Parts: sequence; C-alpha cells; structure tokens
Amino acid sequence: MERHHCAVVDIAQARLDPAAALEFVSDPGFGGITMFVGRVRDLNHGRVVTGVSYDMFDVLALNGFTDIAARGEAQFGPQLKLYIAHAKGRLGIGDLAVVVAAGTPHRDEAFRACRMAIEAVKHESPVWKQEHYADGDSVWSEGCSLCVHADGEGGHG
Amino acid sequence: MERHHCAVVDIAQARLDPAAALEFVSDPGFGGITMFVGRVRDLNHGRVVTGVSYDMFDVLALNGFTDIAARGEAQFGPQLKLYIAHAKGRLGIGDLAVVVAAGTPHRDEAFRACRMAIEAVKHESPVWKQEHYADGDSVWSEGCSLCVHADGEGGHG
Amino acid sequence: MNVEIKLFGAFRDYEADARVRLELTPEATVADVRSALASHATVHWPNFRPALLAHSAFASERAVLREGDPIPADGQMAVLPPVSGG
Amino acid sequence: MNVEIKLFGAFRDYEADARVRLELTPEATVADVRSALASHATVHWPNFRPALLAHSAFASERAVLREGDPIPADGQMAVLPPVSGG
Repeated sequence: MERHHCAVVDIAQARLDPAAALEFVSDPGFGGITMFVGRVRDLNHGRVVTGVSYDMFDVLALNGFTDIAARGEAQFGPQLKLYIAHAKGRLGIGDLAVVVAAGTPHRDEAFRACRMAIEAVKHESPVWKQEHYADGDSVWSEGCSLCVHADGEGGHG
Repeated sequence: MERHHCAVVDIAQARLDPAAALEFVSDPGFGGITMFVGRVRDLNHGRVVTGVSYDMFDVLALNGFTDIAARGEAQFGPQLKLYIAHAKGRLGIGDLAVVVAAGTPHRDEAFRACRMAIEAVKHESPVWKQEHYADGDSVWSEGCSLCVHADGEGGHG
Repeated sequence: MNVEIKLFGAFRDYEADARVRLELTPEATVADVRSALASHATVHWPNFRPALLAHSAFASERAVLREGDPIPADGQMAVLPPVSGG
Repeated sequence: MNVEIKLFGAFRDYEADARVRLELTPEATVADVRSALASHATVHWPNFRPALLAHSAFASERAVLREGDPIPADGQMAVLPPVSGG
C-alpha cells in the first residue's frame, strides 16, 4: 500500500472523509496524527457567502500533491504517512474543502508535516475558488501567483 | 452551549471520538479546524510495548483543561472552539490516548491553538502513563515535574 | 505547431468551452505562448484584464513551466491564474 | 489537622488504597506536608525513592500548590509525580 494518499474529490460524487484520513495515516508505530480540515465559511472580507465553487486542474493538482508528499519525506523521513484531499465543484457553507492529515512517530513532526502540506496545497496547487454571495454576485478569489521568474523564485500575488 | 468541551474518558466505558471533536469545534464562521490525535505506539525507547495504563486525577485534570481553554481564548480571542479529551484506563496499541481539536476562522490560529492545547495537556495535566512491555515488565514513564518553585516558575523534569 | 490552452478559474469566463487554440512555430517558448494568448485575448475577449494574464503561469499536466521552456511536445498546455485552494 | 493525600502514578505502588493520612498542625504549609510524607515514606515504603517525591508537586482538586501555601481547608490533597499524559 502507498504511504501517501492524494485525491481530488468531486463534490457531486462524494464528500471529503476526515475519518478515512485518520485511518489512512494511522500506523502501530505512529504516536501522533495531526489533521487540518478546511471548511467553507459564511463570511469573507465582510461579505455574506452562500457557497463557493472550486475549479481545479485535476491531473496537475494530483501530481502536485504527490510532489508535496515527496517533499514531506525528504524533510521528515520515511516514517510519515500523508493524506491530501481537495474537493471540487459547488460547495455550501460548512462543506469540507480540504482535508490534510499527517501521521508520524511523534507529535512535533505530525504538526510540522501537516502544516507544510496544507500551506503547499494553498499556495501551489492549481485550484481556484469562486465565492458566491447573498446578493447574487460571484467573484473569483484573489490568489497566489504561480509565475516562475527567471531567477527561479515563485511569486505570491 | 459551551464553546469548549473538556472530558476525561474511561476506556472501560467509551472511546475517544475524533468525529465528535470535529463536529464540536465546527461553526459556520470557522474556516479552519486542526485536530491532534495521540495514539499508543508499539515501540518506545526501543522496547516493544503491548499497552499502556493511564492514571489520572480526574477533577484536577478537568479543571486544568478548562484553564487551557481559557488561556486559548486569552491568546486567540473568543472566535475559538476547543475540544480536549483524554483517555484513562488500560489502552492497547493503536488506541486513542488524547484528542485535541481547535476551530477558528482561519487556519493559522487553528494550528497554534491546537498545538498550545496539546502541549499544555502533555506538560501540565495530572496524567500518568504506565507502559506495559512484551517481557511482562511495566514502568511508569518519566515525565514533567509540576513542582512550583519559589520564583513562580514550573520546572520540567 | 498547434497549441491548445486549457482555461481555469477567472479565464473560464472568456470562452464557453474553456480552451483556446493557437498556432505557433515549432521553436516557440512559453513566453511566445504568453504573447500569442495576450494578442488573442485583446481581440476576442471584450472584458479582458491584462493584469490577470501577467500574474498567470503556464503549465503542462506535469508541472508549471518557465518562460524559456519549450512548448510541451503534445501541444497541450494550461494557463493558471493566481491559485486560491484550501 | 487531619490531611488525606491521594497517591497517583508511581506512588500508587506504595499503598494498596492509594492514599496516606497524616496529622499536621493547623498552621502547616505544603512544605510541611512534603516533609511529613517523606518521613512516612521512609518508615513505611521499603522501596521508596526520595527523588520521586523531590520531583513531585502537591495539589488540591483545583490547582497545583506552592510550598508556602496553606493546607486546603478540607484537608484533601494529592501528590503528583512528574506527569506523562498525551
């Protein structure tokens, strides 16, 4: 079995499953599991949100999740199981947008690996959020630019 | 309803429930939930562990969990829900020893509040772990001293 | 060569089928694709915001590409506006 | 006054009912309880390790106590060896 689970979940077909994430990253040798769950909020920048739509370049996103897991192993060693799943489609308030979980022998690595993974998902993954507001308006969120400059640095817009 | 849930769970009566923790710290205004789950490992300091027994001064532990939640509010504001539950009794490998979850509007606070709470539980709560080994031996774990010195600093043994 | 560029996020609003087909020379780089897409956008997209493209990256299915990189051999690309997952 | 001290963790091994009853003066402090418990332990607990008590704290049901604190009015205390939860 793979030590890492990476998934894009179409909300029309299934929901993100935190229990499955916990189960996946568990191991008899692991004492610490840290999980992050991102949910759709009812308010953003003062506007009443009724839902969001996530657009995603699925295949590149999955390749990116796998790269993040490889980076986790490079940083924390092979005693690591990572679970990275992101929803796509139209989500309502409270729906789960992303679930990241890390299992490791000790808790410090679990926290750090989980945090590293969710930051990478947020800043690097080809995912786009469109917010729908109570007044009928819809807006694509401002985000992080993935432009790779000549000096090799990625920029955050 | 209280914004924080603090519990001591006797393993003879019930199990820790991560799904209940996620549910409890959820809120329409919260976009981030971080959860830590501590499980019994099969190996510690190179010895094969078959199980652990947690002893606990229940009432003081619960008072301490409540204090930790109050500290969380002082640090992160009232937009915080915390869930702190610790198991007591005889646990087998893989059994859940502790579940801490934090819900907040944004993820940085969720990570920091969850980490603060589990560190406080580990370093300050009146809980004692006895490890049982494959060779029949049992040993109370070395831990953190709660001695309060004259200068008001707590020491870690 | 024929290049097909998939559109995501805010770019989806510009084309009903969320893709643009452009003709480029075989030696063209990602930077050339960027210029060609800008020209296409100026002509065909009434509400086009140049700043959106300026902050967007190009990618294959495997990775985000640099400006000097060649076009993927299969001619399949995507333009990625600033991301906002999680 | 009569003080009852609950025993936890490694201290449980020393008394079958996990508690010790000691007689102290009404003005006694936590430090006096510590001394009294050390004396009791030296007499009654064959394998007593003084270092364990030295690293242990005393508490009421509400809080960990300081050495200069008075004994809780109800005479109920606990001795807490170094903790190892989580």
